[in-house]
Amino acid sequence: MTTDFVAETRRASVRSMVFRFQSLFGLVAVFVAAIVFSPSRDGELLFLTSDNLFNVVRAVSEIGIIAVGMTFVILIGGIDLSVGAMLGLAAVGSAVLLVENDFGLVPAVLVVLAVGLGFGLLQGVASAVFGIQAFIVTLAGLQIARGLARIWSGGQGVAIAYGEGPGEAPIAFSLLGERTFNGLVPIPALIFVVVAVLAVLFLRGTAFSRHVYAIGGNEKAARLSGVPVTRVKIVVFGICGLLAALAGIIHAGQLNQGSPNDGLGYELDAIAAVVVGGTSLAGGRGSVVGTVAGALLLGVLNNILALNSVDTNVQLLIKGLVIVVAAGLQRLRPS
Amino acid sequence: MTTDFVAETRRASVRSMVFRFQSLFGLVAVFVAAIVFSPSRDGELLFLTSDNLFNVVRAVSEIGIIAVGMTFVILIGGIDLSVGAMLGLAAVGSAVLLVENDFGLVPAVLVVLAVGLGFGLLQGVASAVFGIQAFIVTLAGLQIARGLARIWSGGQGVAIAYGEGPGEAPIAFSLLGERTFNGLVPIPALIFVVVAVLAVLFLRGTAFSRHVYAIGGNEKAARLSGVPVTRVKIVVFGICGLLAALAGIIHAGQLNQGSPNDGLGYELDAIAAVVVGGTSLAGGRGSVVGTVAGALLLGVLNNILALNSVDTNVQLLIKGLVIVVAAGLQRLRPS
Amino acid sequence: GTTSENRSAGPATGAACKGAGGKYVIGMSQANVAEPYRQRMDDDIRAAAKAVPQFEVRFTDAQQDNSRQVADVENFLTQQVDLLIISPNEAKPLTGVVKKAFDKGVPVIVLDRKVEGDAYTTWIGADNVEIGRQAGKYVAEQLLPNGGKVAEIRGLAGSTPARERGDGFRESIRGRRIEIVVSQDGDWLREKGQEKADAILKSTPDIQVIYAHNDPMAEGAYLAARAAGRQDALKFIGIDGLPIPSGGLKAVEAGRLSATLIYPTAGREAIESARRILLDCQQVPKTQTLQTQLITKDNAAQVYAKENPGG
Amino acid sequence: MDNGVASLVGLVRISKSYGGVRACREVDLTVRAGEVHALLGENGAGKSTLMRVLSGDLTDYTGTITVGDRPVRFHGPADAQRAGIAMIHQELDLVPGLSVAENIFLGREPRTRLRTLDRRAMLRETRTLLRRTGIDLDPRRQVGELRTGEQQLVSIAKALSLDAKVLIMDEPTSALSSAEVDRMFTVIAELRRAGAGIVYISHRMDEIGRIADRATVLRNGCVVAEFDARDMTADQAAEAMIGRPVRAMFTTHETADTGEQLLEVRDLVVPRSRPGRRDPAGISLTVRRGEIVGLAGLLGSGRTELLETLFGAGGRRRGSVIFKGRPVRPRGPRSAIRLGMVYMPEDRRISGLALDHSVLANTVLSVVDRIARLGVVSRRREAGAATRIVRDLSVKLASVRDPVSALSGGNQQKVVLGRMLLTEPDLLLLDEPTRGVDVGAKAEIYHLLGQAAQRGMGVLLASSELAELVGVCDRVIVLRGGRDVAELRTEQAGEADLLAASMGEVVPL
Ligand SMILES: Nc1ncnc2c1ncn2[C@@H]1O[C@H](COP(=O)(O)OP(=O)(O)OP(=O)(O)O)[C@@H](O)[C@H]1O
Ligand SMILES: Nc1ncnc2c1ncn2[C@@H]1O[C@H](COP(=O)(O)OP(=O)(O)OP(=O)(O)O)[C@@H](O)[C@H]1O
Ligand SMILES: [Mg+2]
Ligand SMILES: [Mg+2]
Repeated sequence: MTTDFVAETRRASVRSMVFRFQSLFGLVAVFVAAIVFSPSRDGELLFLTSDNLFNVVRAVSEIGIIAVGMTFVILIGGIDLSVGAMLGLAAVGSAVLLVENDFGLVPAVLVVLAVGLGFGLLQGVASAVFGIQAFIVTLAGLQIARGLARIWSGGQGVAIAYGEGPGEAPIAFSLLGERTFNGLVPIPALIFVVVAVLAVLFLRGTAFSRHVYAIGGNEKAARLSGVPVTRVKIVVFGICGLLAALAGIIHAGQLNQGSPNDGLGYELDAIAAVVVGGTSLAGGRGSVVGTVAGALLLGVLNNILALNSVDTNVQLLIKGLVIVVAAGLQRLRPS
Repeated sequence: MTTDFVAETRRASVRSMVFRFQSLFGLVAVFVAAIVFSPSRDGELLFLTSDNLFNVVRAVSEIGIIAVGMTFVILIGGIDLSVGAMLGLAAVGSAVLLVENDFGLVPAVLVVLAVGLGFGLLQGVASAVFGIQAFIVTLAGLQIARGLARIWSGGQGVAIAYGEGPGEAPIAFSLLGERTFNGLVPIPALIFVVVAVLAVLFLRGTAFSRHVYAIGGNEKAARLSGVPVTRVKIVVFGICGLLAALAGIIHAGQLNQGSPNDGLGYELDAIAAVVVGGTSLAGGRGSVVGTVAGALLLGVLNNILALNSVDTNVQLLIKGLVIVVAAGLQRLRPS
Repeated sequence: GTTSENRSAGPATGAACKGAGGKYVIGMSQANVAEPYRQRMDDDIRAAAKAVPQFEVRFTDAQQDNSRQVADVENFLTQQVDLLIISPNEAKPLTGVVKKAFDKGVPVIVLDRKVEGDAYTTWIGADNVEIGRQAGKYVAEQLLPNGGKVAEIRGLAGSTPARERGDGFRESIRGRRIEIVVSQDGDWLREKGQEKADAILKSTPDIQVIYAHNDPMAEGAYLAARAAGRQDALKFIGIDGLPIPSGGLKAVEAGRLSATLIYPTAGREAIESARRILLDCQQVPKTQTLQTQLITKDNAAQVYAKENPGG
Repeated sequence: MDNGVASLVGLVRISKSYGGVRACREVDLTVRAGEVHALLGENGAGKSTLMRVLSGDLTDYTGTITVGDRPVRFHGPADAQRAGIAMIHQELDLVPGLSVAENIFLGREPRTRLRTLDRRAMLRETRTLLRRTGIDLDPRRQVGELRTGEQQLVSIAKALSLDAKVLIMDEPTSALSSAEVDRMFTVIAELRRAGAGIVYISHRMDEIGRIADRATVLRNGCVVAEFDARDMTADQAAEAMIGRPVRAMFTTHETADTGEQLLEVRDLVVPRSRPGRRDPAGISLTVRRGEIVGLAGLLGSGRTELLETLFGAGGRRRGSVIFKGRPVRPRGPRSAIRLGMVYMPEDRRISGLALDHSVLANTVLSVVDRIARLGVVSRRREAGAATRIVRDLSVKLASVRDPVSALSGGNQQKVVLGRMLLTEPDLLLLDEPTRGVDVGAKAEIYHLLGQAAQRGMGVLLASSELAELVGVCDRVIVLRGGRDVAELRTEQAGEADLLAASMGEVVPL
């Protein structure tokens, strides 16, 4: 009985290891495919040049950061459609505050993050306190954030010029478009990695994270077990808004501009990254590691299609199929 | 005891009546608001002119038809994000078949409807048989349908010229852009009404509809009761694809063109109509009557904002708030 | 600058004109305001109309949706506007409703994209093929006189301007030993321009010029090149030259772009035509083609100042 | 076939495993016409699994099913129903959004000549059916609005409507009180007379003696004993089930009449909020430390509502609640738990557990923030707490990381109890805590409750099983129509008195 128990536990844990890292399988597969299909130049695989790999990470960093926040929301069984619009609002906010209102770097960033957090918390209240479905709250939030961004910016992209004078942003802000570590690592990629690592640690090891999973697993049971359901939900939407705002700041810094149309449709990309990463839209099941893998998978896919100059329309077909297959693979996990 | 029971039952049924027609309350409220806020000219309320009212119905007819199909999908606890792209694909298909391939009216319409049905069925199979989440299947479906539409059309809008010659579409097709009954009722509005009535009858009076509700309410129970769950799900996605294709045909007929970018973002509008109409995204609860009311509510709202020339950005804010409030009101129904 | 043309402005004009004493409501149906160019068009119209106290302009935004734009125009007709300005999302789908307005006696000014037939009062716009041609000419004569390799970042697949700007460009580089080695869709978006340029710089590093169908994509490409440390080795040209802080004029002035070509919004010209139709009861030419202008570092600041008088 | 009675269906060497877990091993079983065949076994013995195989719900098994004498293979529940086999599932599987009638006819709706739904026929037949089963329900009510017990009755009516030759009832009475059970037994007797074969699964041993003809006992997926149920004693059966003599079911703990007052409820009123609901109206009661107080009553008498209200999970209330000497008014479960109360809901699947989460996650849920330091949870301490409580309660599982859904019903129940005990509460509010729990585990749970009381906790226990109330509690409060109508001391009163009081007969206090 005892040995049986041990053996069974071991067997179970091997299986759970396999399933645990399943979200990485798709990424590995696509990565291998990218190497195979990579065009080469002077005998060097273009895909594998460090420059290109960092470009991939840079390109997914905004969606990736948003997707991390989205993971939290989806884990509690919610969804947030407002993140793309929030990104636009934050990009506009950064630009306007820095350029038109002559805010310093830190105050501007803090104000924008606060806007994102506050907007997210409000959506959380609408959803958790008033019990309106998250889909609809954040669909409305999307419209409202876009409207606000358009009003705040006057409808046009606000260009960011750098310098010391009035109407110029601190040069430090332009670092968001630069690379560090000998010009190798793009700053946005670095921020993405930091956010992802923090989120992974947070979601593994805190009481809050247990509550998040419990709510997604069975909200009623969680409530009866003393989980502060309403508060956790509100905070989760707040986190999601905050991270979307962070992505918006990075967006503005990278593109030297904040436009009210920034981030159009990013919400679907972020959700795709989360789901391809194996998180269930029903809530209660998934991980940030999976999400990061999902975001990278989609990024690698985009990159390799672009490196091969695949026709845009064919790209659409391929991406659609890969998403379905990746999601299908995720499903193999024990349910 | 007995009288108590009877009284209670009666009370319950009065309340359930109230809840049953709750989805109409929002519509009535917005309608009244529209009358109050309607600009007038020569003492006539512009909103209430028959011309304007029919314009409203015409404007919502495509979204409305899609939303009817979406209602089915949402009732089984699914979602279909591909409908907007499907509309585009169908619009392109109609135009190409009529103009470039010289199909007759009936064959062209049938082929396009078959494409929509088939596409929907395939998505249904991916979701019901392979168990991939509907959100992700149809998100991929969206991309694939758009890609196909681009390829089929050569990337350009395909203009429809009418006439008898080769490269010209039968004049009957242009009726979709016309009005009937003394030039009063737009044909698309008429089709919408017919579709809605059929759907209401279907969803009230068939065994299939009970199965749809049962799957959304408790899929396992449905399966144990012998409901052919997989088949019902596939058929539901098929219906949704079919109706999206129908909307695409109408779109092409109204605008005399099929463009691969047609229907961009319609999926969210359709979902909003369904949810504002009181159907729960969790499945198992809702009605087509509600959806029609929801679609009309959003249409009336759009119309009255436009008639008052409210600033576009402010419109976004108002629409966002109305959606939240409408959904919040729906929530009052007993859960 | 405007070149004018002949032909009568249709039956509508006379009926609508109530002279300078009247009050007029003008409906402006915009295809979408997500494109900076179109937002600027609205802004130009707004600014120009301010100078005409008799005018009240109402704006709608069709959000790139033909159906929505049809409804927008219908709503204007319900409101019984005195004149319609429309910048159509696409030609064919809007033709019907524009004709309906025109037939009801409402003068219609069509901007930028055309509608089919002649049921409108006047069309004002620029010629995208010509602009593409000029861009090609500039590349061929100024940037790559000895030939070379160009990457193209195109506008949204399937859109008319994308096709025309591409065609015109190809036309004028023909036979000049200039080769378009790679061409990718950037959907008019800055971040897409950046993303596509990232990949282009990898896959075809020997290009010398990046030609983008609009300034935002050209700026995105510039950012990608800068990230790769190659911004000085490459030349970037865009189109639009919007006189706004985030527009192409500033980018050329700052040296990020070598050149851009002005794609005039026709906003000011539209209000001018409306004034002539409604206040002066005059005819306007059926077609008013606006000229483009090549912007380089030499004239960028000056044009910007001219377009934004007083700031 | 002995007695010359035809066997309706037979199971021959049926085996079924879930992943690595073998739930049934080469089980043989026959069901004969006109008999009630009891299927016994501890939680996780494989009873439900075996019957789900027979009813076509599980299709990946080995072995043979015979109907009449012909081997068959079902591809789904519909197949089995066609062959005359129907099952009432242990976990109520009804669609909350559909009406009673729609649920009963789900999957085989009557149709008119136009192939549309024949609502009238559906309602008519449902009424007949409900009358036959003696249930007082409007067939148009939504099932989601019904109480657990009522839902169980609807499930029974649904199974009856199939006119099955073989009816499998998997714990059909777990949420019913004795009055409803009696009525159901009448129906079963009728069916038996009409020649149907019934497989009856229950953990209420007294029921087996009352209606079963034969009994088969499963242990670890194997058949270990067969009895003629009429001359089988409860102890015999229990011993066969768990493989050793059972400990005494009810261990008397020292009654703590003298314990300090823990809970005092005065004139508790919960304003009516929903139709068809009997809410507590003017209830008064006390619980001392070291005391187990029972709540008896018929279906819908308001026991659940009372417990929920005390816990802050119900509606608003009037009246005073004094807990540990201070008036309290918990704003919700969280603040109630902080005060030192815990609540075990009556339906563990809907309100108790996140089924696909691990046993670990489910057990520590109420205390993760206490285990955490500065919000960070130590995995070791978390696993330690879970493992300890799981061992204390003898939960049968392979690993605490397994999902709860892989446990048998009784073991799932223990997981909920474990979560509660981990919070080290002063007052346990238990709603049907042994619903679906096997005799062995029941004895353990009673023992655990006794220990808890001994350590100075107070227990308020609502139950539909009168034997349990009489056996475990010091005092029992009887509710009827949302009022406390009697209070009986179990030293003096028995099951009959409780039943009488619940039914509204005057009992001298
Ligand atoms: N879906 C499942 N996945 C994995 N294992 C399962 C599943 N269902 C049951 N089991 C396991 O199969 C065994 C038999 O379970 P079953 O539900 O048949 O027991 P039971 O006799 O009905 O118990 P109870 O009296 O508690 O209802 C148990 O060990 C249980 O853990
Ligand atoms: N009409 C109703 N609609 C919705 N829920 C109800 C209704 N009536 C009762 N309930 C819920 O059902 C549960 C049980 O109700 P109640 O307390 O009245 O019964 P009880 O005495 O516990 O009886 P039992 O548990 O045997 O059904 C409670 O959770 C209560 O909230
Ligand atoms: Mg069981
Ligand atoms: Mg109860």
